[in-house]
Amino acid sequence: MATITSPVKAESRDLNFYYSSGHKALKGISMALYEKRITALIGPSGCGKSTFLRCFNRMHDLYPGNKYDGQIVMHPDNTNILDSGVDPIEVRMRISMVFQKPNPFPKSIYENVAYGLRVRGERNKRVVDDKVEEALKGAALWDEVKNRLHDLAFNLSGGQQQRLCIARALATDPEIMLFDEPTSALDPIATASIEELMSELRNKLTILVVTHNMQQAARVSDYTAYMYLGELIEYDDTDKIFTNPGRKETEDYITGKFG
Amino acid sequence: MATITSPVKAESRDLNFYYSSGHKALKGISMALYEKRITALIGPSGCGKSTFLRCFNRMHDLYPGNKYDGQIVMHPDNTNILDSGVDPIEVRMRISMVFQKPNPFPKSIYENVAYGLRVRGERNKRVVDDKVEEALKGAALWDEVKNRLHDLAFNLSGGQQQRLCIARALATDPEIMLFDEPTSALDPIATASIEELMSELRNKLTILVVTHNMQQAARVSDYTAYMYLGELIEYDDTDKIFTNPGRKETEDYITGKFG
Amino acid sequence: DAAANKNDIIRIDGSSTVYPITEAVAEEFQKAKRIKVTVGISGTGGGFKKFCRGETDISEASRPILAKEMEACKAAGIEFIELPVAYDALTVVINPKNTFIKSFTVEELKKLWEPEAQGTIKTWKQVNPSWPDTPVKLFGAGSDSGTFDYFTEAIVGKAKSSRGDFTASEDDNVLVQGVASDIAATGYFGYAYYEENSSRVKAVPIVAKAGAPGVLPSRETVMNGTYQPLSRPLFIYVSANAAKSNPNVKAFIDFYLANSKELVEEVKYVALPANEYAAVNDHWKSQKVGTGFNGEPEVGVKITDLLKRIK
Amino acid sequence: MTTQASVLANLAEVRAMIRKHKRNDFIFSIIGLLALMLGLLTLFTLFIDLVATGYPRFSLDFLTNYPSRKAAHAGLLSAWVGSLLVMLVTFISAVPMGVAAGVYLEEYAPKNWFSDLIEINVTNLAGVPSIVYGLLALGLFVYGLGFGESILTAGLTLGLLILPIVIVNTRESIRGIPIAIREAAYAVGATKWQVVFHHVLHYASGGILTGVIIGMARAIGETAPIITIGALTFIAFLPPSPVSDVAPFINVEWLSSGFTVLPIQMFNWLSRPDHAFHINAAATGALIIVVTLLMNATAIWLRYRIRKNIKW
Amino acid sequence: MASQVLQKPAEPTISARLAKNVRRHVLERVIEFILMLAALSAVATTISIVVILLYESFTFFEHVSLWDFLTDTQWTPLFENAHYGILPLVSGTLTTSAIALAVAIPLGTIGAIYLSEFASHRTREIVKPILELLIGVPTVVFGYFALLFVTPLLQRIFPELPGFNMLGPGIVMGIMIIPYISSMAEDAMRSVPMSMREGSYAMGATRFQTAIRVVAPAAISGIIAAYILGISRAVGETMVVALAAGQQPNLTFNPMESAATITAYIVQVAMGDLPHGSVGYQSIFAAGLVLMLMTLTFNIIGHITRKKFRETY
Ligand SMILES: Nc1ncnc2c1ncn2[C@@H]1O[C@H](COP(=O)(O)OP(=O)(O)OP(=O)(O)O)[C@@H](O)[C@H]1O
Ligand SMILES: Nc1ncnc2c1ncn2[C@@H]1O[C@H](COP(=O)(O)OP(=O)(O)OP(=O)(O)O)[C@@H](O)[C@H]1O
Ligand SMILES: [Mg+2]
Ligand SMILES: [Mg+2]
Ligand SMILES: O=P([O-])([O-])[O-]
Repeated sequence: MATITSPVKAESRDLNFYYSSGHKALKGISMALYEKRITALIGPSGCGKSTFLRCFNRMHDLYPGNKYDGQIVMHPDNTNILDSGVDPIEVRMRISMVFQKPNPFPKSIYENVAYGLRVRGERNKRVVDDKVEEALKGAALWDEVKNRLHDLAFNLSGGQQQRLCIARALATDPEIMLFDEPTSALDPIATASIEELMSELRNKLTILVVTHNMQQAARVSDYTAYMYLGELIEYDDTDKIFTNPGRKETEDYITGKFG
Repeated sequence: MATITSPVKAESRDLNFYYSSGHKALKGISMALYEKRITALIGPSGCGKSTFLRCFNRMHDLYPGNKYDGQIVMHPDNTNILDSGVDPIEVRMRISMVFQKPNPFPKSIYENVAYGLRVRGERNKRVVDDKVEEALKGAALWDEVKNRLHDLAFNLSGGQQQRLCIARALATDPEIMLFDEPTSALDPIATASIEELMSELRNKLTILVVTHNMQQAARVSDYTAYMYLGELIEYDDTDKIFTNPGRKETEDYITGKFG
Repeated sequence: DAAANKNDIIRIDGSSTVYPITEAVAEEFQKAKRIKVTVGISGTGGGFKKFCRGETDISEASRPILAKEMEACKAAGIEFIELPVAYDALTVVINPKNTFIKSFTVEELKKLWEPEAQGTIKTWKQVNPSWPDTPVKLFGAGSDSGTFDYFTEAIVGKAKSSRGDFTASEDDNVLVQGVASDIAATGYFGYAYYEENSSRVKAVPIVAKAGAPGVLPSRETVMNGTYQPLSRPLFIYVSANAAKSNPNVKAFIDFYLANSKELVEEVKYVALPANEYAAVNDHWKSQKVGTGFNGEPEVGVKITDLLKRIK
Repeated sequence: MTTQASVLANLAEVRAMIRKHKRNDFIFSIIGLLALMLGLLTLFTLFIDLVATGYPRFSLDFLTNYPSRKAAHAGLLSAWVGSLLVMLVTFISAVPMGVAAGVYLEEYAPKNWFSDLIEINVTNLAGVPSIVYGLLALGLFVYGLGFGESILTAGLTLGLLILPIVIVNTRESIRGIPIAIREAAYAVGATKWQVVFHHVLHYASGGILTGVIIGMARAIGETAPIITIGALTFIAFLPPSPVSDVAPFINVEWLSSGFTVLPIQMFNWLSRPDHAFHINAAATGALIIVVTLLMNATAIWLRYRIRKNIKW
Repeated sequence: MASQVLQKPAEPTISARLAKNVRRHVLERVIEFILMLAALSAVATTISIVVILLYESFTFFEHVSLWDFLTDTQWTPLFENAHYGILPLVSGTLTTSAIALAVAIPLGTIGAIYLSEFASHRTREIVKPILELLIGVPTVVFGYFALLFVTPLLQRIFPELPGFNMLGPGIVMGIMIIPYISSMAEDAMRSVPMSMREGSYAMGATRFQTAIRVVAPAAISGIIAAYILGISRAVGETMVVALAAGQQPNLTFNPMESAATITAYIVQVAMGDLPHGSVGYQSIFAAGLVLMLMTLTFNIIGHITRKKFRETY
């Protein structure tokens, strides 16, 4: 792994995850996310990509009976965010997420972006205004919506909605951002704009992205992890994974022989 | 087409079909089913395979506003089963169907198989018993269920349920049997048993099968039709279609270049 | 065999005041004779309406039949036998916490209840200047009830002539409940309902004429004629046709008269004195139809006189 | 742009804020639980109150005695028999009709203005106050058709009242049956009616039964429409028996009989001057609650079981 | 392939077992027709209600001018000095309903939010059926409770409160309606897609914030539909007010006073005899017509709102 020059931002250590059904969806996954790098997760449907990603902001806590086993440690503070003493809300404030299908709230564009601030109790209108503008600019949406900030978010196109969701996630200055197949519901043009945006965000924060689309992983990510049946098969530089994978299974998957 | 040695059992003549939405799902399809042969329908999703198949037992009549245009003529009696004077129930008594997802009734195994006889007003218990046994044997299920005929059909495994549905369809001695992706909900072992079963049934009746799985088409069918966007692109011996298709589109599809 | 079915059951309806008596008789009668009896509560007026439509065999009344009702009966070819069965003291009550009212004069009651009072008389002070300026709440019998007719006749001077803005109910317990739970309230209903609830409502002495003493309702004051003008006889009206043709009805009335003294007292009304019962019995035996009244409620008649008036 | 120091400083701040917000969560869940419990608490208080008042009457005699002027001897015999007979009429009039209507709407009705019309009617009827059904009964059954104040009138009135409940529940349980089951039946040559009768009705029967029980529980407690048709009477006898000992063993005389039902008897006793009757009323109230709760509980249990058992 | 020559049989042979085709066909039609008649019973019921209310009201309005009916401030149709102003009944109806809703809307909403967003799956499974049980309790029992339990209790707090008043029954009605509103509002909130909640939680929101800021606004039209149908219930409720609110038509909006509602008037009159054809008899139909119009309006608005909401998700 030649290009690893960046410090570790977070790492999972021997992580197992069990759904309430008893299904063991993650099997001893240990892997690190590097600061200000994009890490892509690939693998066939049902291999546990989303499950793994959602451990990072403890989304699984919303559904009773799910069980984590192992650690996800965040740096520099060395907090194990899966620790039962750590409040999932705290985790989610540090690590934000963008979902597969754009899911804006049934509110105005402005209020969607401001939501995270409101949740944090921010009341100062100036501060909120500034942050909203900054986030919308960061999500490359500002120019398109600056004159209609108080329109309902549902009136935006799918791609715009997804960028709005990114702005919403950005507005609270997260340290890590999770993307779960962020473009699978979008058309190619919208997809391109989201990919471009991710590349820009890379300057500010650490990104973990699940994708079905291998070309996408190759295009946007610095590192790629290949998962299969809940296990991490291979994790390396994206270039290496796509040109010279270390494992036969990875190669089969990449070349379309399997999956 | 060297192997055509069998008489025509049914043929569609310039068949168009319109869904109530106005969508023209079949465009001038003319093709014949040969007696005691298996014909497979392949084509990309949404090309009209199921629509065509379901014309044969007038399933579309169940939903108001659908419109047939053209003929499907059955031999030897030369009845146009799409004729408005022909009772769809009569058609369904001659042509039975097995669905994509096993759909047994929530009744006992015995009652599931006997249902077609009951509908025909058969009250003689001896006759029904015999027919049920025969059908279950024909569907290669008898040995597995003979000691639990009065168990709920839902307690069977998926593959058994699908074979039960085949037995149900067999019990009434149909002339043609339609299969709409009969194995797509099943695991490989169950799939193999259904395929084997189809090959055996070929001795008794005419079969039309829709499948997504090209290997399956190649394995089980005598003839294969390739459909695309509601049109019949090519129809020929299965061997020919898979080794030496006459049309470029078919070849692209078969080799996975498209679809 | 609808007719047989009709004869099977004795149908009674009418006054809620008389209801307790008839109910008691009906209960004992059914035990003794196994003949079915239904007793409804529609109020005297309501009862007569059904009676004159031929829907009932016997109608209970807390006032005599009115001219209008007689016409209706006549039109339907229904003749009746009028039988007084008890006396009642129509009781005016107030909330026990009300301390300023010691008695009501007829004048005061009239001022409170007459139609002109509707929407205007709203405080006690407006009735009697010596009473406080606090609101009045009124609870009275519903317009279909004989009690209402009798009270308006006796107090206002014209039957059915009353203000309409009060809580009117055929259900006397609503009235008891209303007065018992509202310090501003006054109301009126039959004596039996007062007797049963004397701990919850307070009866007010009635001053018949200016200067006369206030008289409380009681068995004695009714019998000695001092509780005026609110003493009244209670009646049952028997369909003459049913009395003739339906042995069950005849048996029922025989039973009624034979047992009424005991049962009337049991349900807290004032039984007729022996001589009056004898007169009523004779009247029943003679099966004389018609009424002793001329179609108007009359205040303060004696029953023996009354029966003599029926030719 | 998070340096190590800023991350850590931020963290402390964030933790304090979360603690504050979580307190809101906690307070709200207490309030929420209390809000829900209020209804329950009321019912509980009410029931305890009724039982505490009415318990001296809890005996078999109370169920086998006729009403009486003596409170301690008065019983519910004519009332519960009346309720039973009225419910019988209600059942016969509402259930087949409601189920048939539900089947028609789900399985037969073409999706056009006509089915919309029926649909709108059903939803509306479900919201019509029960007293209005009383008025309908008064105008139509009592006077219009001359049924009088009879068991027939009361039963039909309550039948109409619960008709929308039966229809709606029938439709809902039919809707739960997957289309694949119907197609399977059609595919072996069943006619529409065979599909409905052999499959749809059969598999929906649990859900339909649930609706019927809920409807009947509602009908058993209805008072206002019964009062409106004028059934507030002293009845100390039973209507003629619906079955007779001579052929054809069915007797319809009882339909035209006068009657009383449980809630009316309770209402009647409540309007007695003598407080001893209020004990009877309370005992009756407790009985009505137990009966309706039992019926509703059965329905809920049934629904729960169906949901658990049938997984399409 | 289709070029193959087909031998033409003499005539199409339809198998013997299908000979009863025609009979089956007719039978199917007959059954469908019978089922349709059953479905039409709903329409017939509505028509009967409307016709009867309109017919009797029509004769009522031959005696009484519509203007008086709508503007007179007194309602004393059964007395000598008869007034036919519906306003006192409407004021009673609205006041009791308003009290009921003042109780039921906040508590019902809070309960719904709790059930949908806070309660564990198990709690919900237990609490919801119990709430449904509450809906099944006969109202006459609640009337008794309002009169003999709640009002005396209230009189300890407000000694001036008369035994018949609108406050007690209003509150009891409110409690009766809580389960109705909370269960319907909960349904509405449940149908807000999980992705919306996940979006909020992913931003670090607490349950309360998610419930109040995202789920409730998203379900707002469904929740409003629950309120409106709750209003319709309150307006149509009969026995509680008939027993406990007093039966005196009283043009007041003061909950501490007694009053009659439209429903209470109807049962009260119905308890006496109703001579067919009298103005008194007709007056209950006129009152019923007003009641029907009120509840119909609420029902229609409620159902439209609910339908709209259902279409959103
Ligand atoms: N809520 C759940 N309860 C139980 N098992 C679940 C649940 N969600 C997912 N699974 C199972 O866990 C495994 C991993 O699922 P996951 O959604 O993480 O896959 P994935 O790699 O994201 O697939 P996809 O690419 O289709 O989104 C699968 O076998 C899936 O069936
Ligand atoms: N009920 C319907 N109403 C309107 N259009 C329909 C309906 N069902 C199918 N279609 C359309 O008709 C076309 C053919 O559909 P059909 O289901 O026959 O495709 P298919 O080849 O069987 O696809 P698949 O392999 O996905 O089952 C599609 O475009 C589909 O969208
Ligand atoms: Mg996934
Ligand atoms: Mg298909
Ligand atoms: O019920 P009444 O005695 O007042 O007619």
